[in-house]
Amino acid sequence: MKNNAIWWIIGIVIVVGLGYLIFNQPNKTNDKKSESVATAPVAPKVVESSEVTIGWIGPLTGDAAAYGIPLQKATMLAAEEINAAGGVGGKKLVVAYEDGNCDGKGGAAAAQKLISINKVQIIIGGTCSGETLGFTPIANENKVVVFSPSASSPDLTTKGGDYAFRFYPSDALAGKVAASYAMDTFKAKKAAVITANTDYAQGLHRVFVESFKNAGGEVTVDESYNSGTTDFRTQALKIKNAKVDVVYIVVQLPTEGIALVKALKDQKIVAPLLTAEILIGREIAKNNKDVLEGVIGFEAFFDEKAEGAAKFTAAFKAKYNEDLAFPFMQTIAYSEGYLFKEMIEKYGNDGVKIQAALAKLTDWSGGGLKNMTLDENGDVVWKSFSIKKITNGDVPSIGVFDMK
Amino acid sequence: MDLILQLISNVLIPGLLFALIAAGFSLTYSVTRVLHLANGGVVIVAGYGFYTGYSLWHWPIWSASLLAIAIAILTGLFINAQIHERMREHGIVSAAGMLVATISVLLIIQNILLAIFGSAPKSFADLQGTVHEFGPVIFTDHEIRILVLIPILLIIFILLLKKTKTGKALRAVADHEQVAEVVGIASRKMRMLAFGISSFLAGIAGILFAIEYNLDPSMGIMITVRMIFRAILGGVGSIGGAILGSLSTETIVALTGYYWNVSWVDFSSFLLTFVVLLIRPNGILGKKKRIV
Amino acid sequence: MIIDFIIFLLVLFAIYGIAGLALNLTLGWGGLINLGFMGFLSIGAYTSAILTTEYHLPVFVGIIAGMILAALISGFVGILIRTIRGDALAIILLGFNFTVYAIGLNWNSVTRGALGIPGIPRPEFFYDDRRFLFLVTILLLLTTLFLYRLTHSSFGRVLGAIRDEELHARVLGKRMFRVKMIVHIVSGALAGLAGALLAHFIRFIDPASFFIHQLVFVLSMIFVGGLASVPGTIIGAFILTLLPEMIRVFVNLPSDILGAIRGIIFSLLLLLVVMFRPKGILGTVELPSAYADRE
Amino acid sequence: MLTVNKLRKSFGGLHAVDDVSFKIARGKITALIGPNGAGKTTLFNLISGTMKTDGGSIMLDADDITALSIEERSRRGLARSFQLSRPFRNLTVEDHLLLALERDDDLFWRNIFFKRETKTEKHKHLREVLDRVSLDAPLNKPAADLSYGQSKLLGIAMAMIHPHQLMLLDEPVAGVNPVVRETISHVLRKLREQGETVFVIEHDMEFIMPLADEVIVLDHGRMIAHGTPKEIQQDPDTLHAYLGAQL
Repeated sequence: MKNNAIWWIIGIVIVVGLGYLIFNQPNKTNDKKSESVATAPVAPKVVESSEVTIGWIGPLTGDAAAYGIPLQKATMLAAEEINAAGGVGGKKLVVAYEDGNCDGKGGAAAAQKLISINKVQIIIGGTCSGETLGFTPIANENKVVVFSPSASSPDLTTKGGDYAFRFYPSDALAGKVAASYAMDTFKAKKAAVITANTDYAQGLHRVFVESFKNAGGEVTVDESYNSGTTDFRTQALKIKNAKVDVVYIVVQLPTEGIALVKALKDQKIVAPLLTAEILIGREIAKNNKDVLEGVIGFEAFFDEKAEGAAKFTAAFKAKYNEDLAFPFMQTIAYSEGYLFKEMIEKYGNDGVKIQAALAKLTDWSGGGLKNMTLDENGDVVWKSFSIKKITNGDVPSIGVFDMK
Repeated sequence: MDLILQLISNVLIPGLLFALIAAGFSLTYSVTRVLHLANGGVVIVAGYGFYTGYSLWHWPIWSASLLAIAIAILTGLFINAQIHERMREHGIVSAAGMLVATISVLLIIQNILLAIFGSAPKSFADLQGTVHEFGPVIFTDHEIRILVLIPILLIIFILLLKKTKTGKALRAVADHEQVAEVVGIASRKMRMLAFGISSFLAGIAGILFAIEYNLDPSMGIMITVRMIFRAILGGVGSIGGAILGSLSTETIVALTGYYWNVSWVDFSSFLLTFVVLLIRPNGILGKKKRIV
Repeated sequence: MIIDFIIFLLVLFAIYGIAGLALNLTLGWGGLINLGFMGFLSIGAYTSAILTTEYHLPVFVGIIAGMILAALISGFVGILIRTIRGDALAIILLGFNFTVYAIGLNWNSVTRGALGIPGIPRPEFFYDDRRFLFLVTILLLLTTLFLYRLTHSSFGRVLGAIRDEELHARVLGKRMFRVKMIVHIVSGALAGLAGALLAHFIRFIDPASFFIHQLVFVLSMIFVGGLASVPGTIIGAFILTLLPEMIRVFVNLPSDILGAIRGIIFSLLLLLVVMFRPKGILGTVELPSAYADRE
Repeated sequence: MLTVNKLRKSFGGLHAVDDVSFKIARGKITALIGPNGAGKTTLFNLISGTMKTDGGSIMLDADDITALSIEERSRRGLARSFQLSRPFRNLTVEDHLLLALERDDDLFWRNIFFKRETKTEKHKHLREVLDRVSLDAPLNKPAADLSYGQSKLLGIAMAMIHPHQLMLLDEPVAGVNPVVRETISHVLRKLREQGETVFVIEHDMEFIMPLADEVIVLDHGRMIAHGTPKEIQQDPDTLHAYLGAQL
């Protein structure tokens, strides 16, 4: 019986010790309730040092690394250029990169580390919506600004709290654009939709189906495949037999997108193929010239030829000698570096002040972007979308579609 | 009538590819009792070997394929020699331990490929060839290659097992290792041979798979999972079972995909395996020990 | 302050400690290779998340409901797999994991599919990380005590007998099916508890949070810590939860292959442990050989 | 005590047990002999429930146990040892004996809340049983470390300690050294003195003939003789079955 007693004592000591250590602290509940109660000491303001640190979170492992790594390279380039040009108000800009591996737990662990150890006030990232939603609660409680370059789920800004912002259009917009383009340009009555079963793709899918039906169209085939599917011959056959006017494809991973389009082309489907951003990446279009020929993609309008964006594309090519895999997302990740350079120079590295400034951000230009305005939710009011059509390996813009 | 023909054609391409992979898996399982989950990794290693040869070094197809197959066989033999044989020598043969070991090897292979080749997808658009119509059914050049090559390979493989001396030795070891030892068959050599043949099949499947479905490092896990269910359905340890299991699963996948929704495809193929296993615990053709 | 990050990690350690004990109960003590384990965590997490966000029930009701549902489904699975043995059993349970993943992904009306469930509330009284840590530590201590008593009693002896030689145990009159059902239900309940706690701590879940990679994580915890050993599981949970995060603190070279290297190190560690130290640090048990049911 | 009536079991075409009927009297040692492959172990498996019967019935005293599961038959008082003794690899000698002794050790709630059994008087009882089979291994020794002979003795000790009316011993002296053989024959004599009913499969004629009160001879699944050792030794069918047996 002796060692049993010992175990009991250890257990009780732990419980009492932890209880005392914890319960003499006020219960740091979420902002709304705890205003009256003296909040727990918020992370002390950054002590004056020769460096300014901001955080970056994105997937560096697993299949989502296909997005995380290109975005990381874009932010790295921005940080390098800023430091070469004298840094942020004379101080060296340091970006702490953390792997959120595209899931809630990973994002939360990365953010907790950045906030409590690197004491960041700004986090550029999460790449995936799930990853970002994993750490918006922590960021809000610690009054740290979250700025995602690519998360598209509507929940991010509606449920992400006051400290969540993004330049990337919420799915709500891109889905509407594709639907109205299909109706106006192709007079489509019957549409087929095939989507990846991921947060990004399902967001676009839901909004497209809604707006297409509201506009009087009919979605005859509505398929969502699990990631990792490789064979699409049966779906292509189903779509061919449905004889639709237009096919809306939303993929998460380019590999699956290319295989899907190939299966559709093999079945000699003549209906126009509409898609979102992933498949009209420059590298992907170049490598799969004939498979993706004629695919029309929609991307929030940003003038690639504008001198800021062109400079970035050239600088990226010079540093990494590869083209931009996702021009739009990478340009945002790059431009966010400059946005926060300005913010810190104006308001200091302080989450609360910067959040207030961002809430009222209007017509900001910098990096590769021009006149960006944030609405009350922290979303960008994208008025126009560029329509790009893949023609023998190139992705020229064939027009701009203005939202009514 | 066209629809049925088209659906059958949809079954054949993935069905044959996975039949090749599952046949190799069943061979290694019956001879060495190892659930070789890393076989999915060997498949994509072959795919990347072909990519290196063909796209990076611009070798002709044939030499790139030989390179890919050689790498696949070396990987398979290395895995068996350094991990499974070593574990047997240490007397560590718990089923759980071996299962965890093969899963770790699969993840290691994927991460190594991710580090070397990056995460961007690799594709071989120019090798897929033009589309041909055979009545309602449509096949590209590459798919015809698959339709012709794999059945021949499988037939040769089964004949090799049934007729040749080494084939009999393999089956003896599969049947009862100790008895085979008594009769003078070096069971260790046979186990290595089993891994070699299985990796050879995985190598060819890897090349055909990469050309047909493109390539990225994270495909290994999904290939492995699909391979296991097809092999178990057919009866683990029986090559004929692996082929039958693969084709019947693809039929269910095609039917679910066409008449219901593609999101439930994995679920329905798993349900099929589960139901069959409840009725026949050793799978359709599986006996405890039979190979073919 | 570093202490916040430490507290965050300690909460994860406690939650995964409970999950590790649940898996060890079936694998280490029961000899059942439960590759469908993450499915039960997912059931616990989703039940609690849906009840607390959709129907606004109090958090503790959600957690208990999650435990009960996970336990019931685990018992049901126990009945289904009654006649299947050996490797096919491990693979079928892996299939169960896929079933739960596919349902989570496609039953959009209930689980919001791939969009996951954000905004899962924390319990009122244990809101911030420190108080949550207190809650989960208590639960971990209770689980440890409960499992210690269970496995060091005659029930544990019977379970060990069934693990080592099923037929021999039945010949001694041990009601095997009843014992296996109890293990399924208890392990399911504890897995449901761990899943629900994770959901309320991270406050966001999606189907991908309970997929194969997490299964390998929990498996390596009990293989490193030790099969069929309560203190071993706790140590395994401690090492596996804190070690990778500690590397994150001290090693942050922003190269893009850092992620892949971390993946390799993790799987290599598990492989080496399984090959050279199959009993793990404190393990006491040698699982039945893969050739056992072949002769 | 045990009544077997028209028992049948066949694997494909082979009739392992073909229409066998016999009775075993209480308090007697009955031996089951016959050439290899006569169906002896199959008969044991049918009685203990490890194999399903193809026909016929098995009665233990008054109750019909033909349809009962292995566990149920064991709990009704059937103790069995194995030909290839199969100890529980990770458990100790003490565990083995306690597993054989206790009936309700697989209950869940009882084990969580009630105090665990007091060690002392249990140990005395276990030690005493071990001494009866003169197995001097310490109680906490892992069974995996026992020698073949010791694990055979442990198998018999477990059969004895298990609450039973009938003991089925499957070739208790197969492959053991002479010292252990002598111990086991001594144990069997003591069992008979205590009025135990024992049903033994055995090949070793010198060992079993002096001990057995009755002998049943099995050949190709059929019962060809049943009587006292003396009758069996002159029985023409038995001699024919063994073809120049060494009697």
